[in-house]
Amino acid sequence: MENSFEPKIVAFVCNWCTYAGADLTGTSRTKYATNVRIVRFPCTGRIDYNLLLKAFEQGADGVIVSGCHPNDCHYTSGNFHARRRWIVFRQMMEYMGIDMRRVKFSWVSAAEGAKWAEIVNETVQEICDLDPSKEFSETAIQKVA
Amino acid sequence: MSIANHVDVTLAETVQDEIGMSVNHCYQCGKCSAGCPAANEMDFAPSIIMRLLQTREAASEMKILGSYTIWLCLACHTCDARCPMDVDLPRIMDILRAESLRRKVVHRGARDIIAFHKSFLHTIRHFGRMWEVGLVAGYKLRTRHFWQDIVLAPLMLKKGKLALLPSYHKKLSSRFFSNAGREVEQPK
Amino acid sequence: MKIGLYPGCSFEGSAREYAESLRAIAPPLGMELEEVEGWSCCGASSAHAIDHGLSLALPASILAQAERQKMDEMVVPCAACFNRLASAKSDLAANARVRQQVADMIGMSYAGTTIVRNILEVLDRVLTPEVSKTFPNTFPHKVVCYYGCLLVRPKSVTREGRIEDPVQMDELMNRIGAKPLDWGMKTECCGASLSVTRTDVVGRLSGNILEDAAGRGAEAIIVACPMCHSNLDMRRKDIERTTGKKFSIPILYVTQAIGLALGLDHKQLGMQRHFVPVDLKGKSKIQIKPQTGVKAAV
Amino acid sequence: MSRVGVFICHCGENIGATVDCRKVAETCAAIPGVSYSVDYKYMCSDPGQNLIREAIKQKNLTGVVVAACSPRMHEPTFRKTCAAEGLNPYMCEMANLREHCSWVHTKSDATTEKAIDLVSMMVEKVKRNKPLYSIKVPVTKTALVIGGGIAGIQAALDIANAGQKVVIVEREPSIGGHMSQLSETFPTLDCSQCILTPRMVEVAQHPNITLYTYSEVESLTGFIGNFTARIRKKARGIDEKACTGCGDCSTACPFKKNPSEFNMGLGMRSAIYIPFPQAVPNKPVIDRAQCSYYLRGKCQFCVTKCPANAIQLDQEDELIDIPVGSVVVSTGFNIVDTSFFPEYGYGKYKDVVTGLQFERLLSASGPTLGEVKRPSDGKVPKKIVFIACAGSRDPAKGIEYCSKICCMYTAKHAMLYRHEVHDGDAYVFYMDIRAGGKGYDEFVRRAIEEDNVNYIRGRVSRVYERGGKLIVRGADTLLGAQQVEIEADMVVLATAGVANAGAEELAQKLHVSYDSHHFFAEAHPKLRPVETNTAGIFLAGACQSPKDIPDSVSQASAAASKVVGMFSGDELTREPVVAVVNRSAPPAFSTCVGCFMCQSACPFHAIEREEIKTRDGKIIKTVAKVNPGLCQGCGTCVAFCRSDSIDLQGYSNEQVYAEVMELMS
Repeated sequence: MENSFEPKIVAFVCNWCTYAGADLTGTSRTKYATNVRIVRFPCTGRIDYNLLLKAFEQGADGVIVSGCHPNDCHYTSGNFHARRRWIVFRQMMEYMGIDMRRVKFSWVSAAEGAKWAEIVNETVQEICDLDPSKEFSETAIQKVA
Repeated sequence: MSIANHVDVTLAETVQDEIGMSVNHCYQCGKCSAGCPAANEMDFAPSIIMRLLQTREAASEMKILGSYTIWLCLACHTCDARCPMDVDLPRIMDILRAESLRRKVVHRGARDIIAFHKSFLHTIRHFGRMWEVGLVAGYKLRTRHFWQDIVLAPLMLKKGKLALLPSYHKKLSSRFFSNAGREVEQPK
Repeated sequence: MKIGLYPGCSFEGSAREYAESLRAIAPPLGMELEEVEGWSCCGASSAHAIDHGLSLALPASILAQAERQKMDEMVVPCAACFNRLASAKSDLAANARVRQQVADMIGMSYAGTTIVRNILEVLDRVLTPEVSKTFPNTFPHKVVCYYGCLLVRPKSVTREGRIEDPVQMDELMNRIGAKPLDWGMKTECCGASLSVTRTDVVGRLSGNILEDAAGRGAEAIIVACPMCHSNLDMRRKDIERTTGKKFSIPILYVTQAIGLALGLDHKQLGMQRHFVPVDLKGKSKIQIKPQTGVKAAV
Repeated sequence: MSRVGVFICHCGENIGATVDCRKVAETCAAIPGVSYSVDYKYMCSDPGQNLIREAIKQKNLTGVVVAACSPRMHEPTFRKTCAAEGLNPYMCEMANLREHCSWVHTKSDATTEKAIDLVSMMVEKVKRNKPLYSIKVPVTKTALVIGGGIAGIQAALDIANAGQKVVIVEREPSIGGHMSQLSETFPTLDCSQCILTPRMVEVAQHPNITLYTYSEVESLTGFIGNFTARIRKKARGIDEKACTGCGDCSTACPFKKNPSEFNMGLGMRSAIYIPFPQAVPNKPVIDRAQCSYYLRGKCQFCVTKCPANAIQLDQEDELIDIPVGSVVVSTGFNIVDTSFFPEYGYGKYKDVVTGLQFERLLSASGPTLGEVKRPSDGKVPKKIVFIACAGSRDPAKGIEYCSKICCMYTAKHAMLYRHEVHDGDAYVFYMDIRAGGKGYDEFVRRAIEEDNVNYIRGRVSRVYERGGKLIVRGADTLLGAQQVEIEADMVVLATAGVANAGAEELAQKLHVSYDSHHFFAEAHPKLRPVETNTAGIFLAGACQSPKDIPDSVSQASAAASKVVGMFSGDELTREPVVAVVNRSAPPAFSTCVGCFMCQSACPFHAIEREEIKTRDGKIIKTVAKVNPGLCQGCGTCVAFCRSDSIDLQGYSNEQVYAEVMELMS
């Protein structure tokens, strides 16, 4: 990373696919960047996108949302609901002036340990190129207020 | 063989740097040797070359670079077309030949082959294109095989397949040639 | 159809009949061939054998010239040249830094926009089943199609889907009324790159090819590669010396076979230049000794 | 004020090597609300667990955070520990310091920093945890077994013999699977049919087993203990009750030239057919793709010839819903697609056959009645070559893994061939011989030493035809990789085993995970090999990975015992991770506005309408209510709720927000 700063990234993942996938990354001892903290949910369908705002408001530089591939959802359709709501919510975040490159959406199955490592490293790299997140404090607040 | 005396930059590393794949990727199934049309003439079958690379031993490396095999490779790509591990043997052979020339440990039987390549490149260097007469003349001078294919020439001439004079006079820019060639890294 | 042409050195020497037959069949097939100006040798097997830089520089300079002449496509009849150009092209496409270095070496800009086509791809396009119906003659012979290495391997370079059993040439033969036979040597190597230096190896490898072809009662072997042709035709005596067998089977360029179907005469197609006389009446006659079981179990 | 205990596990060196556990423990001790913090070598060990129990007692803890491995591994362990000490198990949470931290990072301050974050995050969560009480749900004591191969048969019989009801669904017209196609079985060489057929009959006659052949699972809904399976019973065109299996119909059928699936295309069958003589049930099926009646509306020979008038040409598919408590998936494997080996000439040369085809040629019930004859001209091959790893261990073509069974069945093939054709030569080209297993290596040695099978170590480059012979060009890597050329009469490919076509689709219907090769994924590679990640669904046999018969059978019995265990009580306890609609008394105070977005979002139809009435029965409003029996706790409803009236126990808004805020502070 040319950029010196260590971004804070939080990952909202589902318990059945991505969390298990991340476990597999561990059991296969694949190394990746330390910047990501995983918050575990039963399903991406549970993820209330206000959490993303909260994360940014609290000073996160990036967010990863990851769950089961389409059709693989442990609860049949949670990930579809998540995707559908995201389409709407994303526009609002854009309106609020948050750089959408800070949010990474992905599907990682329980078998894709290597993919999880890649996603984390990519995201960290991309966020590093973006500099620390200020949008929320600078733009979002005023717009909403 | 003692696994003790390793060399600092092994051939294995050189190869890996250039083809972007560890030589350990080869699991010695022998499919390359099985299909190689020139294997019968070789001193080491292709898969043995891979094995020798894997030992990362000075002694093995001398065996490889001094081998006839690397010069007999026809670059017919039968091996890598069928290799279950996608090992690009023809490229590895290219690399080994270059290294063998660089370290000046070329197999004596390969002299003719090199002589041929040299005269070939010499010809195109001077005429821009291949010119059989020039090529063969150069080759014969280098190898002293004056009588080889002596019957072929007049026949080719009769059939109009041999141009007594080169068709084209355009010296190739020297920038094209090996000194320059060395600067070019092999694509991964 | 207007298309670029890179003849390659052999077109002026050992493969003149290939050149002649191609130029002869081009007009009736509606091909307009535009030659790459001031072309040089592609480096063939020697360059990449001992000078990697050169093996990229020469093809690059040719392709760069083709670009200057605004060629979207360029047909390369010589399989060896085709393979060199195509693989250099993909090597250069794979690595920007190398591309730059090579561009500096040849002192020309290189973008890699010209598509390199082998003869079969092009013939397949112009010699459609419809077109073939308009031919005055047919080529009613049992033949085997010999592709060799350079037209099919490596897959990544040649875009050939069926590397173990290619069929484009067989289809072309079908279209002109020939009967392509299934045989075992379609893509075996003839030993080209050791032609001069290890004639004995060539003798053995090419011998196998002639043997299998003749053994299956083929009247001719159809090729699309000057190297293969000169090995199987010009080197016939050497082959017979190493194998101790006599072979009468003629070797025809795919373009010559098509030429015959187009009703062109032997002279127009450069048949007289062959070392092995082209007489397609008599079946090739040789007896093949029965093979032994396990060969190399020594 | 909560009193949380933090327990940092070193997991030997696994965590301790890269994370400074002592530092983590010390830092966490300072977090407000934490009244005890300690690190220890192995938390999951007895002394470790006692450490926790003591702390709960001494410090009278209200919550526990164990920072160790993945909760998917040990959460149950530590929750039990807490429960044993009287602390509500759901007041215990785990921070994943091993899989998500120490194993994926190198030793550094950053790593320890991350560990601290992960722990404090969980501390903030636990502070907000509420005691939860596990939910009791009734169990339907019927097991669904999908796939009637040897694994399915074994599982079904074990469950049925334990006195529970079983439903078997088999895609093909008969049960028996691949095992019924095999000639003899290694390492004992007893005839496959002889040991299998009695089992098949037992299944058919067992009072506790209902058999649906020529049927497929359409869908599976519900949850552990309470699934509903919808089964499509494909139309056989036969009244199975009336049919006596006499076979007159097949004899009468004029369309006899259809390649037989059972004989791998080496034999022919009629359009109406019984797949093989020992089929169970022994009832024919009409192949509508081949039958003239369906193609041209003509010919009813079978109808006229049937003495029992059992033929029903107008029969249609049937959909049957069956309530089941648990599922055993045993759909087996298949062999790799035949277009896989251009260099071996499969499909081009008749006499290049797959392992399964060769089984049919060896089998007494096969097209050649057990005589080894080559397909092209029916001659007995005098020289035969077996190519091992045909497809397996070939990343270039896409199957990286070892198919496990090929080494053994190839040895068996070669051996049986030598027994059959005494003057014949058998060659085996192999890379490694993988014969781990009881009596396995001895078996291979016997093939080599007593039956003189020529094993040659090296892969075959190419097979091609010349003068009626198959030229096999290989190398002997033990002789300096010198070339070997064999003029063979026949070539047998030790074809790789792959997941069944449609395995992915089925996995999605059942909501079980599968690996990159579409084999079903077990819950834990070592400790939970027959469970899936979906409670109540178990795996048996080759659908989980290629397996030989002994392995499949033992896995089947294991799965069966899991099912029987599940059925041992009348109800199951379920994790209380379910959604609830806030209902503070008096009920009218529920903030739910009754928009029922949640209802449309819920995949399990767990949300019901509840009318809130006054004493005199006047309806004040209609609000949502979650049926805890049906709720699976995905939480989709929570994210949908516009008035924050619905929340997920264990993942409440309060908890997850606290986690996020802690992380960023």
